[in-house]
Amino acid sequence: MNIDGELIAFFVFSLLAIGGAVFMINLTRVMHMALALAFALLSLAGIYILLEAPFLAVMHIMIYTGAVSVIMIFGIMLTKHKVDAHELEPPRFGFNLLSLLGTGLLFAIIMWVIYQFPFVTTGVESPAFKVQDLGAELFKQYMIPFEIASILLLAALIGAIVLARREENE
Amino acid sequence: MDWYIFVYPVILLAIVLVFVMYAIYFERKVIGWIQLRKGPTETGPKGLFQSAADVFKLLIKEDIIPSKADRPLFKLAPILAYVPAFSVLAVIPFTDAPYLKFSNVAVGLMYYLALSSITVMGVLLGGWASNNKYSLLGGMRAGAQMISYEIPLVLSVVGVVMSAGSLNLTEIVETQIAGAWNVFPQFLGFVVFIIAAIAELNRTPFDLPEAESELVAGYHTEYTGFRFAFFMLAEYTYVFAMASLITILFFGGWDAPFGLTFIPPLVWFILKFCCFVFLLFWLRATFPRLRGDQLMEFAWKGLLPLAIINIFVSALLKEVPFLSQYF
Amino acid sequence: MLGLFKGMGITLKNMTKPKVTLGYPHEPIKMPDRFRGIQHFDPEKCIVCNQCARICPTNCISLTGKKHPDPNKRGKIINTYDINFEICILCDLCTEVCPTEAIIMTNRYELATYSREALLKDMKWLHANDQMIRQDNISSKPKRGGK
Amino acid sequence: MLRTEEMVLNLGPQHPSMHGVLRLVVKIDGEIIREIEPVVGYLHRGTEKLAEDLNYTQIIPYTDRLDYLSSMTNNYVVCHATETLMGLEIPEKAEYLRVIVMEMNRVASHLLWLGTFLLDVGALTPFLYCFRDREQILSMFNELCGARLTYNYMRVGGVKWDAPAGWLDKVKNFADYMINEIQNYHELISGNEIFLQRTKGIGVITKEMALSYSLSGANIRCTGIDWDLRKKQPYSVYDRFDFKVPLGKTGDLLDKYHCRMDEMVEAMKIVKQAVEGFPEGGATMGKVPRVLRVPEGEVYVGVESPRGELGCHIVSKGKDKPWRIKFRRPSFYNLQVAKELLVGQNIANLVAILGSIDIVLGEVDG
Repeated sequence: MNIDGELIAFFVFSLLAIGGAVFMINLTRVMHMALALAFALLSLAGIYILLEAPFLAVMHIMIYTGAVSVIMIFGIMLTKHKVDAHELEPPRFGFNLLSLLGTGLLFAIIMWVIYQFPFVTTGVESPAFKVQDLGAELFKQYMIPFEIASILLLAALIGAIVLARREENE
Repeated sequence: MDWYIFVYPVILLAIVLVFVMYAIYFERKVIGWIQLRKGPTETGPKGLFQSAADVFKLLIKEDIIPSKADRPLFKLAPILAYVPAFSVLAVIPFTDAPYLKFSNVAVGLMYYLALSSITVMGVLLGGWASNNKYSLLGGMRAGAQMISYEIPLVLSVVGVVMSAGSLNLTEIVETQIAGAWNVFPQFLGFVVFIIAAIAELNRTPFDLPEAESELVAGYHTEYTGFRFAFFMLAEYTYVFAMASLITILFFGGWDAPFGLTFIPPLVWFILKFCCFVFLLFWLRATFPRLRGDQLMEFAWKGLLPLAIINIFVSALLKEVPFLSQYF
Repeated sequence: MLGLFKGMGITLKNMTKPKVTLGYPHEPIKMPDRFRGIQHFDPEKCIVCNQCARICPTNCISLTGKKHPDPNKRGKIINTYDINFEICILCDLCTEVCPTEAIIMTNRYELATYSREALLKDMKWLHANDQMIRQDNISSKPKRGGK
Repeated sequence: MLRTEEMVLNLGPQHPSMHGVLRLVVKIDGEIIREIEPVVGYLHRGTEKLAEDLNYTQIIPYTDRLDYLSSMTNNYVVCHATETLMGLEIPEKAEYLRVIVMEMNRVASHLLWLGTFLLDVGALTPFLYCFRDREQILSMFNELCGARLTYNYMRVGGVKWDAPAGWLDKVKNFADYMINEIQNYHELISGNEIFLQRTKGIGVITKEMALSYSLSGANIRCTGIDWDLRKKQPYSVYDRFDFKVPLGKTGDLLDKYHCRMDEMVEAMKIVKQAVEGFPEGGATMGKVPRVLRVPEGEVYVGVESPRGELGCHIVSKGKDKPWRIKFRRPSFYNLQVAKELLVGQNIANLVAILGSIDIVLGEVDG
């Protein structure tokens, strides 16, 4: 295994992603948590770039870092945040054990699936990425799933508005 | 890996800093002239060093962090606002010469739009971390505004992307050199884009986040010294980037019109670029500010449908056989 | 939309119009003759009638007189005469009531100092302040009962 | 709708758009105002109390500082009240000079209002244009009475100075220039769609509101109620001039804007007429005793200041000082309506509405 720029970049990004996730769980202020999450998502975009999927990376930044995190932060800003109002309860032993078991199990399943999946490991020439190809695939071959997904999103959007309206009227 | 890929960004940073200084100088001068004043005259000949002196003052000022502020976020926010502002410049081709292009990314346009959306986070966090009510309101306005205007902004360039068949900015310019400048076939898209761009830049008449008559200074009310300078720098770097982007997307980049090719392409680029920057100053000197709800209404009920119509018309133009020959 | 462009036309037109800025610290502003600036005081003319001190709405004038050194002459001469420019509002009433024009307005308007004490001007200072004295002084007096 | 936390925001006394030192304690939900409490008094100087220890001439410079944007009207109201109580006759020349300076002061005051109002809605440039024109008025006043803001020009029984040579021609030229210039303002501002959006239908004052809050000036005229003291209770020589009282219809910000713009034109017309009919000879001071002893009694006079009905009530016990003096300060009365107008609006509207009422804190706080 030779160390090149790509490997270093991969380690940096994965460290940032994992670090972001860990901080997200361990920080006490909601705003800091949201920011840590945003960092984790941003680092994921970096990993996509390493995988030669720049379009995916850019869309990931746009949607997750740019929109989702911002909206989360936006929501937090509107609420009052009390930091030291109530100390965290001392963790109970049973809960800890249970969550450890749960996460361990999840980890095991994911690893198993990954090892079972027949990844192509030998060199297959992947054609240079082109946005045109992506567009063609989406709008020619996968037209119907794409449209169905759009309708689903639209329905969710309208549903959210309806729910918000109803609450306003009450 | 050549040595110059490390040197050129530094040179670009220097260029951007000089641009920011003189953009502020010319903004003050232009608005001064419009308002029958002279603008800065004192520091240096014709006041040319005024902005340099201002920046120097900001750098040596005491760094004040409010005691009730969220210190780490307060410090992080200006950086978070500035880093994307500078990173977006990486994909912008200033001419076709190879030494003035940093990265010829296939998805250059999306890269620009995606990274610029991170700045909102810096603004929001800065507003929240200051623990000041005006900052909070300014930050919220900035967040709401920048998210809403990003949608028409992105949708309005879809027409351009469709006509060029590429997201690469260099290719977009090249198709314009071959055909017509996008501002003519894509006029509707251009109008939507320029309005949304001004809103993204938080400039008059969309300068609600820092409306001084309402919110004192908006999200950077509590910032002083070099942190404040960073916010200002981010703002003007975006002016630089957005002016470049408009030149590239709609005015053919470095393309020389009327066959005036003896003028170097870079000069053409700068000329077109300056027109947009001047337009910004001119608008600032003329218009009152919109109100928050009107701003939102305008984005969602005005610009968004227009942008969608533009996409539809562009698709029609491209696909209908007898129309596409003019396109 | 038309209104927006009309406004832009107006601002563009104004860009080339002559500027109205004054070069103030470099070129002092010329005030008209009637300008009410810092007073000039002439001890020779003062008859210590106290009218200025009495009319002053802010009581910023304080003066003392002494007996005339020449025992043959009657009346008093001025001993001290102070104006406190912290509270003086330059309302011109003192010069209006002065029967001998011992106190007159000048065109000087720069009163900024580094300390409050420096704003307490005494007779010597006021006497030395003899530049740009108002010319239109005598005719300006309100003519009681018409011309 | 998301339930958000209500937030108490102290707008002022130091805030860029507070036109002085007014403090508003507002409770906001998002940006919508739920409650509002104006706090006044930061500029209280006790003019009325101070005046009890001053003789009538000495009061005049104090009134300069009440409504410092239209000192001439303030000068006039206290002189007019004293003169009415004493039954003095004022020379015609002095009356004409008074009318000219008061109307010019009205224009100066409205210009400043226009500039700051547009600053409040976010336009920077009209402010400078307004100040360019206001500057001309101020320098003319400077030539006339030696001060640019605190004129101390009028005296009981007349005015202090006659017009200097050539001054009246300048005034006339200015009036012509200004009537023309207002067209430019209309072109720059009145048609601007953003400005219309910001003002149309915002901050509507109804007729009932205007009457019950005892509003005056443009704030009552914008609702369509024809109330101008220059017409209804003519004082000085106003009955000799031909001028209109501009009225609004709906009482929103746009109507107030148009009322004030038209008022400027009318004021300039009055100035032109006054310059044309200016008496050649005659004194500027009437017959006035050396010491002003005002006979025992009470008097109330009201004049139309740029902000509304400026009243002065003097109670005299026959001394050279008033026993009690009371000013009806129009800004103070007009400010009362703010509370009702502002609840339910957002912050941007708050700034615009407050700007449109045209208050001067020197006058509100007395």
